[in-house]
Amino acid sequence: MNAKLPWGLWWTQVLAIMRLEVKKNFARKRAIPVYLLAASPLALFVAHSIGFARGWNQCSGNEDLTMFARVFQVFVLRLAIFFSAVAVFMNLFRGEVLEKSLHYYFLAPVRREVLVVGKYLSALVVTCALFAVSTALSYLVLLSHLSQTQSRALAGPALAQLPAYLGVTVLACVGYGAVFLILGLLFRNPIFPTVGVLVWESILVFLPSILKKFSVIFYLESLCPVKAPFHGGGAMFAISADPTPAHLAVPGLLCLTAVVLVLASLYIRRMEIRYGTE
Amino acid sequence: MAVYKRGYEGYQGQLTPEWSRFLVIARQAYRRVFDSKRMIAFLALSFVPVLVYAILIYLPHNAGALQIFNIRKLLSIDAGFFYHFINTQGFLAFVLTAFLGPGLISADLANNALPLYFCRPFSRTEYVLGKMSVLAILLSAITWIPGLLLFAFQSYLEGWTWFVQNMYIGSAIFVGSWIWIAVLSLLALAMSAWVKWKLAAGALIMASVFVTAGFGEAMSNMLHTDSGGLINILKDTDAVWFSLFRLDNSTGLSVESAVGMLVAVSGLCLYLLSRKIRAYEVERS
Amino acid sequence: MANDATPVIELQGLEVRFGRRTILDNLQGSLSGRAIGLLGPNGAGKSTLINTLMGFYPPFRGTARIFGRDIRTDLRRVRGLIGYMPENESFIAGMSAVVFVRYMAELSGLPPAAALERAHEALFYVGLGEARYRKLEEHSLGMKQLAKLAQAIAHGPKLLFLDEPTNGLDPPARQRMIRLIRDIRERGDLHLILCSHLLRDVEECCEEVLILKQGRIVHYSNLEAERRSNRKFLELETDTDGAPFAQAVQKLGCECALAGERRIKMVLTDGVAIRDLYRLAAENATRIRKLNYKRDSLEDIFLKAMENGNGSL
Amino acid sequence: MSPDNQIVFEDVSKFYGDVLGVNRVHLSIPPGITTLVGPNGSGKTTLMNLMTGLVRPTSGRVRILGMSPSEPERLFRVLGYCTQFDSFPKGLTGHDFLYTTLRLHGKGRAEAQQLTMKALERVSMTEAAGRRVASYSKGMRQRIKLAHAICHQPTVLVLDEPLNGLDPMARAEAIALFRALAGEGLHVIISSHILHEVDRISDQVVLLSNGYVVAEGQIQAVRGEMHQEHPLQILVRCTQPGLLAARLFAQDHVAEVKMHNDRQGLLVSTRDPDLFYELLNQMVLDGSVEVSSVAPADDDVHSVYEYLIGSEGGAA
Repeated sequence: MNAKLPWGLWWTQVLAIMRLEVKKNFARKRAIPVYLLAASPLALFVAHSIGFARGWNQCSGNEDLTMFARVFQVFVLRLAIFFSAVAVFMNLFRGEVLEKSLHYYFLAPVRREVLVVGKYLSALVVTCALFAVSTALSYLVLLSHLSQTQSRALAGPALAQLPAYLGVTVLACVGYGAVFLILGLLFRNPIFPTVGVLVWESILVFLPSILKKFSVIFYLESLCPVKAPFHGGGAMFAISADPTPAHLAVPGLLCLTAVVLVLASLYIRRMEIRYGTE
Repeated sequence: MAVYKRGYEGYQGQLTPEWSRFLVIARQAYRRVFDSKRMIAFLALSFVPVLVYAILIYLPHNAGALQIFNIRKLLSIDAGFFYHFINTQGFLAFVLTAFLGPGLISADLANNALPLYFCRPFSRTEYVLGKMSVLAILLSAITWIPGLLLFAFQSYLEGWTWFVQNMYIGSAIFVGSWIWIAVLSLLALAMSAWVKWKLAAGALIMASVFVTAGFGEAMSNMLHTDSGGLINILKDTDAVWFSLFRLDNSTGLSVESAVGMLVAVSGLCLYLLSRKIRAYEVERS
Repeated sequence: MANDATPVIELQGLEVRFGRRTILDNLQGSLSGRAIGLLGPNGAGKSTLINTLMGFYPPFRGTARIFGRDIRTDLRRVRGLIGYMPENESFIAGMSAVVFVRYMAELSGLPPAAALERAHEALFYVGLGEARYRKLEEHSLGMKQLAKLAQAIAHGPKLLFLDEPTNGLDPPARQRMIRLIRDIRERGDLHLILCSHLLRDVEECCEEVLILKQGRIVHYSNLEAERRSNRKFLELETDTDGAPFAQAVQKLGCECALAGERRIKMVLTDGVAIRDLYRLAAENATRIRKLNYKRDSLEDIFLKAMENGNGSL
Repeated sequence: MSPDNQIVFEDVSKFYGDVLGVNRVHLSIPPGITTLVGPNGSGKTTLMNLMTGLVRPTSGRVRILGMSPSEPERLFRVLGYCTQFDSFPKGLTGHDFLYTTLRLHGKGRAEAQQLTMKALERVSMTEAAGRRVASYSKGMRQRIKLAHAICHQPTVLVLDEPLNGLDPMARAEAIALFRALAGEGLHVIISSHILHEVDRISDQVVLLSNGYVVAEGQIQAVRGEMHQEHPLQILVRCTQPGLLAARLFAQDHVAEVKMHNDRQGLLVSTRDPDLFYELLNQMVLDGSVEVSSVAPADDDVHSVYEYLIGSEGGAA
């Protein structure tokens, strides 16, 4: 194509898709589980803080920060964001095929690539916003409670780690989002691939480091500012050894996302609307 | 045309008693359940533990066996023994529910079948009862029925006094199983009615149990309390079972709060069902 | 059971609301025809009326009686008397047509053996042949409609609600469905209410029509009587553009209207013979292809009812 | 006519796995109302989906006013498609549904708003526009789908059973709308099962059976082509039927004449209706017979359908 590409139009269309998607997917009762997942860590830390204020529990300083790291890595990354991404991104296309409404997009003068980008972005913006806010607030609640203890000296340096946590949160949405977008396109039955990913990421510990590169959680955990020592049930989730430096991990995840989006676009371009009947 | 020779005629015959009609649903469902090889295999598997427990009961009473194995007493057959039995079967019941439950209502919703049920002398309660009976009968078959048989077997071997002293175990098996069955089937039906998509309903049943369990665990650890277990229905049920079997309650939950929680969960499920089980949904603009 | 004197349906100030919207407004009347067509524009409340009579929606005010039984207090008995063929595709997945119809009959209270027998009879009657052993989800739309009809009659209802039974059927299938409905009507021991947008279907199947508009009854009449009381008119079709010819006819003093490029409706005045029409056609360089006396069709009755809007029974 | 204002199918086949959608279709559709007629499963929807790129041909080529359906960004500026799927994006009101569609087209706020109102008006849905689509009745859903197809003012309209579920007045309005659009030079392609309506609205018909096109063109012309095999049957009620019959027997084009039992009319089968009408009109004018009704019995889509496709196919 020699003509100048209509970036302006594409941008308008992406925005229109995002507006529609947000309205369709997040202003509905169906989105409640996602909101609950996003709110749950915050609820935990608020409760923790209240408990502290009432003197029900004592724990302080580094222990608190480690606890946050652990809850963040095990609960937020591996459970809350993971399942939210399953619910949100897998539904982007599979859900519309099930509801028989995908053709409305295919009947608009929108390049299918633009459609993929628009849908991905809309889901990304919402999940990122939800979890970034939840993470930030959780952390701030924790720090404010920390600053009331003897170890208040820790709060300042700890605050400097907030951007890193937020960055990991966003990257988690980016990475898991891409993975579940494509899985939702390729698989009719989403349970098996989901369980597959879950199991894969859980048994990483036992895999040689070359295989670890084919996962999302591996990059995310390398990026976490505080390494959480695992014990008890969490031990099986630990990914020890050779963490990837940030300057590799971030582009790595973004590359994965780009590849997935290209694949999804190719798939969508060739997609026919039949809704599995007739 | 032959069609017209045998025309339409009214029905003058007998009708079945109204109270029994909800069982039509169960009867119909079982045809399909027993058509599935996977289901039959799973059911067969569910009886393996029963056999094992039966052998465990039998061995101490068989002098020959005792001599062969040369042991005095394998283990004591008491409340703890039966508690473990119910625990094992309860887990199998959960898996079975996750298998069978999701399709029960979601398929009817997806295919607009509800008006076909309710245009007959057949009420919403009967519908829910019918669908519940599908699960309840199967779950009974792998929980309290074999449980009571084992209990009877043990009583027969030990004699009348043992039976009188341990009657509470029998009732614990029966009541405990029914509580679990009721909670499970209500949960499964509610999820099945809530999401039209069968597989999502299955995932939701799993998730609603496991995610709350995980969250409760995290909560207990972080807040240094035991009440995190309260939102975990597995733990709630456990607490109730412990008290029924008169064992030490290791969950840290009070029986009252656990029962309260289970009642609340069941109530929520019933509410969801009453919202969703309608011939037609009225969308208010 | 219900003797002939009891009306099939009595509406007694029936009012239904969804939230704040009033869907059915103070319906009064007593219907007793063997085959009643239920007509009205979209949103007039036809489906709501049927659904209310079956107890799917609670009346806000007033009530209705079916064969003398109150739908508010005697719903279970009422439901025992009716068969219902819903508008939307409805079936139960994973069942063959026979199993489905039998299951439905059993839910209506038939013992299993009788239900199986009746299921086969009903399917045979609606003309679903070997296909009755195939899974419902593999059926074509037309076959699903037939299975839906079969489940509505298998338990021997006294009143049959048919909501858009010909919807989506191709022409031969539609013809068959209409023949079937007429046949059910002729059999006698069953009343039926047919709800359809296709006036032709209603015209071919029903003796009486009930027309709703905005939740009110605007017309209820016997079709045959209505037709007889209407005046005859002449329908013409010409070879070429009929406009000049129509103008010439008007000059003779005949009431005349173009209904399409080549179609003309007119009423002959005294003293004008058909031969005159042929002469005018020849003069206007056209030929009459079609010439027929007609009476007001249901379409006209319907349109008239829509215009005058608020008559009641 | 240049193919740039036609919809052209060149040797198009579509198979879904082993299942035949349509086979070896050659068609070129000029502006005006074209109706696709055929039993369920004969390939009507497949043709429409091929035109709109929802499915891609297994072989052959489709061109819409010179454009390929695989370039949605160009095609859907000029094409609107109202599908058979009775489903909508969840949670939207009728107004939102159209408005977001137009925004998706890249229209500005004001223009999108204006076009939305216009489309709502054209299908008489202005009043209900603020309600959620989920609360609409079948007919309203059908109308909002129609509005969706026309809201961006396309020049090609593809409508899959657009009258399904509409009440008699809405049908009349919709038909008038199609006529008006066709009058403006649009391609309006409709599928329908209601043959007497097809008769009234279409400029040309395409008859499909089992995935093949069995006839296309203006219905009278199609019927005309069939006169050798299926002579046109005309019912005449008149005085002196014997006299008319005698004159008719002398003519070569007349295949059969049957006297009615009451001797008040005839059923004439003719291979050349024009000659028959000429004779009849003449006899009426010179007063040798007086007719009270004349009506061709099988010159409509219904009869063509019966002759070409028969009454098999469809249900059971």
